[in-house]
Amino acid sequence: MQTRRDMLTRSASVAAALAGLGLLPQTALANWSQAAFEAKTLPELMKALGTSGPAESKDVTITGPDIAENGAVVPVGAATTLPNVKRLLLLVEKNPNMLAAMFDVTDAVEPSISTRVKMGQSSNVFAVAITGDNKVLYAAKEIKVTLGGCGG
Amino acid sequence: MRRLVITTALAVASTAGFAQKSTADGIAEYRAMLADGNPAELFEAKGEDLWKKKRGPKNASLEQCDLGKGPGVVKGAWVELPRWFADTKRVQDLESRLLTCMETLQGLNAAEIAKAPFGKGEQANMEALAAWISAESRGAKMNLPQGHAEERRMYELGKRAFFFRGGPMDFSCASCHGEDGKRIRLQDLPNLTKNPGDGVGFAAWPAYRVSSGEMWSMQRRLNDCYRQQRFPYPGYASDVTISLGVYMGVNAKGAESIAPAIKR
Amino acid sequence: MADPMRIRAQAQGDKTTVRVLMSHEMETGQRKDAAGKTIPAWFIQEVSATHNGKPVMTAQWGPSVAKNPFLQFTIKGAKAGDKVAISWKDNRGDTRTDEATVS
Amino acid sequence: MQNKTLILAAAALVATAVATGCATGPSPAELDQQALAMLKASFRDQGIATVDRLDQDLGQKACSSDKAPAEDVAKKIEADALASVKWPNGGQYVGDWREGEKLAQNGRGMTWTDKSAEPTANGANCYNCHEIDKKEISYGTIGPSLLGYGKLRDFKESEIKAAYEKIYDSHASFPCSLMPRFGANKVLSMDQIKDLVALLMAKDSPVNK
Repeated sequence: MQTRRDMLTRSASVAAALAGLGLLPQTALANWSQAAFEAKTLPELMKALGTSGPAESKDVTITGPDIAENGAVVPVGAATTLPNVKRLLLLVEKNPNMLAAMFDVTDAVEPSISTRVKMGQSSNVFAVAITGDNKVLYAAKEIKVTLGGCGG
Repeated sequence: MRRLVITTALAVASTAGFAQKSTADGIAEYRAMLADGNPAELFEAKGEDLWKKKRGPKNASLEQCDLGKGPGVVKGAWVELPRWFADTKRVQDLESRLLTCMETLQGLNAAEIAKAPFGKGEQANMEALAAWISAESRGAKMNLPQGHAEERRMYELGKRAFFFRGGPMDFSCASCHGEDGKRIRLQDLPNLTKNPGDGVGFAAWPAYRVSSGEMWSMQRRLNDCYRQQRFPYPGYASDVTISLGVYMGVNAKGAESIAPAIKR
Repeated sequence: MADPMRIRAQAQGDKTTVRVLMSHEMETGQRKDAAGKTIPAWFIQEVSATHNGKPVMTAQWGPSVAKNPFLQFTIKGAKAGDKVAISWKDNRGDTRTDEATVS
Repeated sequence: MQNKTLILAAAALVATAVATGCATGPSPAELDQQALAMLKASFRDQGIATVDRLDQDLGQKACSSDKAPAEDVAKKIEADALASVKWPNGGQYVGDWREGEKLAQNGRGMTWTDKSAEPTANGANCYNCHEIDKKEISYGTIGPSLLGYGKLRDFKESEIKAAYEKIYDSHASFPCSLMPRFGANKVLSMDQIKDLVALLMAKDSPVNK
């Protein structure tokens, strides 16, 4: 929970820093966003994506198990009930690079996707939704990664 | 914030027993999430192609391979293996039988394939073939034949191998798989000295291993068991591995096969 | 060449759930081999989905998407007989496209 | 051809039945021999895991069945085990529980993928089978829970010595125990065993919190 509060503080400061800069989310990327995938922290990631800091929202859901038996494959999903969503992100806070996947959705699909990510250790996992009018909202969930098997 | 409150409440309410139960629930939830979308499917598709593809010096497919139910019969073959084969005068499991077919039908070198490292080249092909062939018996019940004297003898030898303790840690297969309801870390250990139930133990392999992202047939499963037992290296398709297959497979009689499954 | 994907597209009412399995190593570039040499990164970077030829979603992935990736999403309005196609491109420039019919 | 095989098989059956008075094939003793021969033929050396690991001592041979050994055999195993224990100088059995916890977590060592068979390269595998520190939720249940191990034994000197003995050679107290004989089989060094004793018996160890 400590980490969560840290993140809220961080995102608030990023929001302040970016306010008034008029940065809009890019809507369609032709190429892979290297800077976003290399971001180590949330502020770096938000900067790379050209968005403002996220706020927690009950309109966004993150799905995943409470415990993963193996960090190599952890099922996670991001969904939202918000209208006009352009982009969904899945982040793993304690991975070397936070951003795992980024989905640009159209009106032809539901703003709800599931995939599987790698997790190096127990961590908060975030689903982030970015709307057409530049709202950045998130939900978080802690997923514990345990040791399984003989450990050899 | 809401989550925070719930978490705290849980922490207060939890006793050791309760915490353990929720750990088990968490793991069960994780496994259920993975079961929907098992990458073993990718290997099944590859295995079916390999079965039908003309390959090797003889440029032949495996479609005339006899897995025990007659040449070319794949459906239901998996749940009756290992079994006695009159042509080779051996009890063979799926992998050793595939080696026979690859050699006789396709002209490939079985000894070389058996010696090759897991997960590469022809060994990767073996895993894909095993995935598809086992999938063709999905939902069928384990029904290994014990009519032939050699099949009964291999059961007895397999039982002895299962209980054989050796190596610097004194482990046998039975050290971990001889009792009900045991775990290594959080991993449930089926009791393989009897029928452990539908889709458990022998009836769940081959399986996609999440930890390595690879398909493992029973040969590879046994190989890694012996590694963890701190034993020397069991030859691929050697008699000890086949006899263990007979022992576990016969014990599992009537259990529904879910192979290829997905495993940690 | 990369192995084919497995695509399942199942209609229920006016929605179609699409489940995709891709065959890919998704090597992070952070692991070392037995000799201590770093195994170079090799992963799918871009994914796109079309419904009867019309783009409905694109995605960008990093190396922390799990090996042999799984993807599930839902297309509005797709019905039995429609075509769903998925393409991916990895950091080596390899690509793969597969198509499935909605059932 | 099939007929011939059948006849041969039947003949073999009859022959065995006559020899052993049993109608279903080789005798149990013959099967024991055949199983040993099969094991020898099936395994090969790989790295540090050589085939001599199949040569059983009494504690392995007499415990390789689904039945417990006869009482006199069990007594012999126990006596052999007790005689194998090397005690630390000056009766100092307790090392550093922090090191013990690391060993308990570590499941590595002694496989054919491990480079060295020296104790320094090995873990103690404890969590694979035992609950130890209640903070670690990933523990096995093949062995009993060790929560509160020292506290439950009032941290008695005699119990500290007994813990050392059990880890050094489990068969000294429990013939055919499933637990490895860490000291006797040179999996762990004396110092490592002392660290594990500390994990179980030290008052400030998380086991006793």
